Amino acid sequence: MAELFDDLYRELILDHYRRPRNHGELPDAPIRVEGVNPVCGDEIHLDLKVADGAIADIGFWGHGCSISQSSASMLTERLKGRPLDEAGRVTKKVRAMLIDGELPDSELGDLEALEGVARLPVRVKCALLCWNVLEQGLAEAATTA
Amino acid sequence: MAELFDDLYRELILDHYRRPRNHGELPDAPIRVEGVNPVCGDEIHLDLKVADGAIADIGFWGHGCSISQSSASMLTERLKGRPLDEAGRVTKKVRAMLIDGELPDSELGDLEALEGVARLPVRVKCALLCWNVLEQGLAEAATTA
Amino acid sequence: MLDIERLREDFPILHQRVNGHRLVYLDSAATTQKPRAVIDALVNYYETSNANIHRGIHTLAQRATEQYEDTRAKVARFIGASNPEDVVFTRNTTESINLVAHSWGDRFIGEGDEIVISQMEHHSNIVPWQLLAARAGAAVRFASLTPDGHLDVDSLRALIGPRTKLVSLMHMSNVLGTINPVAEFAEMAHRAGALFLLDAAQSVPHLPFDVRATGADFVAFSAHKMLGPTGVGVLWAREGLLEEMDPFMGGGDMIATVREEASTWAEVPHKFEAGTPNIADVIALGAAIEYLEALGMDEVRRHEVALTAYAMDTLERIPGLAIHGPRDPEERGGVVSFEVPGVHPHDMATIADGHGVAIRAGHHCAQLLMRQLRVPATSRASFSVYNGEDDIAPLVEAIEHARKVFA
Amino acid sequence: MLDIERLREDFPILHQRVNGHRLVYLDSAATTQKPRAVIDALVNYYETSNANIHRGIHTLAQRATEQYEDTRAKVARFIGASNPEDVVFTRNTTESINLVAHSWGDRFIGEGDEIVISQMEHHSNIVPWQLLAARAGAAVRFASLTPDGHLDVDSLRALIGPRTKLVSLMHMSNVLGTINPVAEFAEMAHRAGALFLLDAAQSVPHLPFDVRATGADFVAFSAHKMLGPTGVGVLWAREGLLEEMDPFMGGGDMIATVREEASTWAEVPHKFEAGTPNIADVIALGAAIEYLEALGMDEVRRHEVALTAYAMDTLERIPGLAIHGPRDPEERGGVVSFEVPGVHPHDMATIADGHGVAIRAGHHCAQLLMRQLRVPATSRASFSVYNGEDDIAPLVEAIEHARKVFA
Ligand SMILES: Cc1ncc(COP(=O)(O)O)c(C=O)c1O
Ligand SMILES: Cc1ncc(COP(=O)(O)O)c(C=O)c1O
Repeated sequence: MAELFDDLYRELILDHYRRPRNHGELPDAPIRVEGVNPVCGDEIHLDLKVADGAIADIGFWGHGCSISQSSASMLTERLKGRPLDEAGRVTKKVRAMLIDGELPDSELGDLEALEGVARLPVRVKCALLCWNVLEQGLAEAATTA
Repeated sequence: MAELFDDLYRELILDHYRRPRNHGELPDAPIRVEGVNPVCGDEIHLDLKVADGAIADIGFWGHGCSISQSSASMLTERLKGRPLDEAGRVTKKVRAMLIDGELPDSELGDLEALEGVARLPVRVKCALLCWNVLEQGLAEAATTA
Repeated sequence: MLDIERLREDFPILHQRVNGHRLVYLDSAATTQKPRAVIDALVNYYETSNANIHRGIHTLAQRATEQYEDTRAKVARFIGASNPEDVVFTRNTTESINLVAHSWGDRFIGEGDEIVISQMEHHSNIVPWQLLAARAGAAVRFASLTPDGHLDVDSLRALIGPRTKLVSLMHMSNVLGTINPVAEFAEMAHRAGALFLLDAAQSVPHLPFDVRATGADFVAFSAHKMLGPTGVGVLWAREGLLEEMDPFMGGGDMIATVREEASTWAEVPHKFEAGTPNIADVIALGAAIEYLEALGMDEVRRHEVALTAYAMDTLERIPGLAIHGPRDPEERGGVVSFEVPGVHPHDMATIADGHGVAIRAGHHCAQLLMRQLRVPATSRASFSVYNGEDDIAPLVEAIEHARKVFA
Repeated sequence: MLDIERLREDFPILHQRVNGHRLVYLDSAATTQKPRAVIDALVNYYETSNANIHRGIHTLAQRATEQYEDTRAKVARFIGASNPEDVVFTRNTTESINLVAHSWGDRFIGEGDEIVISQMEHHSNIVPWQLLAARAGAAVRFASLTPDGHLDVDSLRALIGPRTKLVSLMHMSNVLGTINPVAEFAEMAHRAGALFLLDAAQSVPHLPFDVRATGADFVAFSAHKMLGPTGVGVLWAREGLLEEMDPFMGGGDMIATVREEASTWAEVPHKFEAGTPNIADVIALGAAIEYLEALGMDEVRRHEVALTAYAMDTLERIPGLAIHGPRDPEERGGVVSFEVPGVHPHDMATIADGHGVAIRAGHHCAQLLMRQLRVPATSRASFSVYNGEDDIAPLVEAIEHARKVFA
């Protein structure tokens, strides 16, 4: 049904795709991580500054489909300036929504717009790419801290 | 039908299997050739003396199923002392009967008993083994002559 | 002319709705759908004749062996080869090429030798040579492309030299559709004393194929791309070549004698078919070949050229849409890769699926080519005998929908 | 208890007459017959879901990918493995073993190393090691047998030493029926620092199999011997082992990135599944596993032990008839090789076929074992779930007939 896809391509997703937030390199970012989905070529780079147990600053760039890029844009918007434990919690909830099909939690905010992706297993990887990259970055931050 | 197999295992074939003719090595045979069917392990050795354009003497031994051994016994009986061109002709006619399903020619003599094998493609190789070995032996005779 | 309406009756899978729409299957370059005759061949084999082959004396084993070897003869006939014994059954095109890389390559390719391929190749005709080159200390050289999506003949000529031992190229591109003038390439290889391998995965299924006319020493293709089942590939080799090659895999059926000290090999082609083969699917490939022969490969080609011309003309009317590869439908197969400005191919494929239209988006196992085209991926519609002009309108609708979403 | 009458209803091939008699299929060690559920799985796949997998976005590709990966999980569950990612799909047992010989062997076996196997092995577990040994300058050593058809444990122990890098043995003999105490063998291998490969081609189909209990590092088996289709084999590897191994074949689906200079590999198990896999047959293997699980492997084993005991008791009443292998049915599988004095096995098989009875005659891909038994070939009757005691009388009749013919 065409509605399935209208539900997938919600205005909020398209808006983040067209006007990505926190887009571009962070000059002097102490942490730079990247991920590629070899199946489809989607690419996400995250630059991170972690300070006082929080994500002090974050920037992203890359290329790929609307899902992978808007997910990254929403990620940066949602987590910029937020404490690390909140970042961990949100990551978990995004995964629960996308992989296990759980209902979105209110803590997700705009990210709830990704809910429709859960019904398209092949596209879930697109949406998850930036979250995997984030996890990698935070792990790096933990060891260098 | 059981008849098919009664037709295959004719008394003449069984007789040659039980009491093989010209069985055993030929002492001082100038030509010794052998063949193995790798699929089933049938083995035929032929010892040959060729003189004055004829198979002066011939002996065989080996092991394997009734078809492979009786075919060899009948071969020796049919061709011992016969001219080489007759051996070539008989070989051709045996092949025609077994491979192409042609009616046996009167020149075949007892070998006609192998006719039923033609209907069992997997057993045709058993019957043909000694004829291939003979051909090899005669080719050798031709080059050493 | 192919009667598409009637022909579709033969393909049960097409009679379904996907996301509320008639299924429009435009992904035949990935794998084709199967006619009832092929499915029936499988059912019939398992219901009447299933047995292990070559070593069996009982009736089922004889039946199965006969049907299996019959298909070898059908394959030879279909590609214009004279000896069924030059046909080896593998799993797919990929295994056919890997078999050559091991059994021929490990024997004949040494330090400093060169293997010439192109930037257009499918990964299956790249990676086996990279692995061989690493084992042997040899090098892989890549012919480049012209801007209009042909193989650059000058670049190929410049690469082929005294160190070249093998030239391995595709017949028809699975991304650009380009049909290569392979007889000319074979001659270039042979003049340099090299062998020529032809990746015919996309050509044997779609045009009249005569192995002698190609000049190839090796030809590889897959049953699943020619209306046949998954799990069967073909390697054909010029007479005498298989004999010179070492075995690939060891095991049952490929031996003559096994002794503790050493073993000896069965005659070709059995030497290269170790273990129980994919008997049922080989037999079903025979049914696929009969189906294609009944249609006539000239007709198949004519149909696909006409449909490709129609599709290109129609798609080009969409503002901004760009099609990769040669413009002339006579120079290409039924594969149309396109870009919709502002729409990523994965989004394009998802939206098409919403319209019941199955297209493929991605690198199509051709990352080197993607780099040449300067795109991360393309959208691709590809055709077979069951596609008609009525399949193009739903694709256009999907593209228009995508353009609206991403406007 | 298995209800054989009802169960036979599931196997369409059994309802035919061969040479005027009810077909009695006693050749399941070569390949088993297929239940309707397996044939239906093939038909259903091709009629509803056929598409190329892993890279496709459209609905059919998603369906096919899901069903294919589901079977990986079913295989893991069936053999008691915890990670589906440790399961690689190949063509057959033979390819599974060759894959290890290349991807593990070419990396870890060097000059002077030793591979220990036995004189009982199937050619598929001999020749790959001879080929590897020739490439690597290593040696293959052969454990001998006891007179009653067991593997001689002392001989095996004596062979395993500091040079041993791999011990590769069969679980159940396809000629003698012998079931080897493989956990003990695995421990011997591991104590010497060697890995242990288990050829489970004849065991996984016939008894409750728990990969952890075997202690094996690698396990190989074939779908076609376990009610599944031809063209699919399984290689299972202990967690982490696949990661250490080099790719076997190169091509589509097994890569992460392809560049002219070099390529990188996809994650396991995909790294070992190059090109379009045998999608339909993998999915049909899933149906075979479900069928066996519904019967219950304990029940299957119980049934086959009882039938083997009955068959041995009955055959032994025939004057002069000799049965190879262990006398105790609990120590063996449903494979009975026998000699009828004065009757060559090929004649035996031909005459049996005349009675509608399909048995196998030959070396059973075990020439080393034939040499130990001092026979050129044996006659073999082998059983599966659809065989019952009523299949033994026609076999006995055929043997009596053969004895009369050759009296
Ligand atoms: C013990 C054993 N190992 C290996 C094989 C080889 O199996 P496949 O022919 O399926 O590769 C067989 C089957 O004949 C067997 O019985
Ligand atoms: C040109 C070309 N070569 C090789 C292949 C590989 O075929 P398979 O996946 O059947 O091995 C393909 C199919 O994707 C192809 O299009």
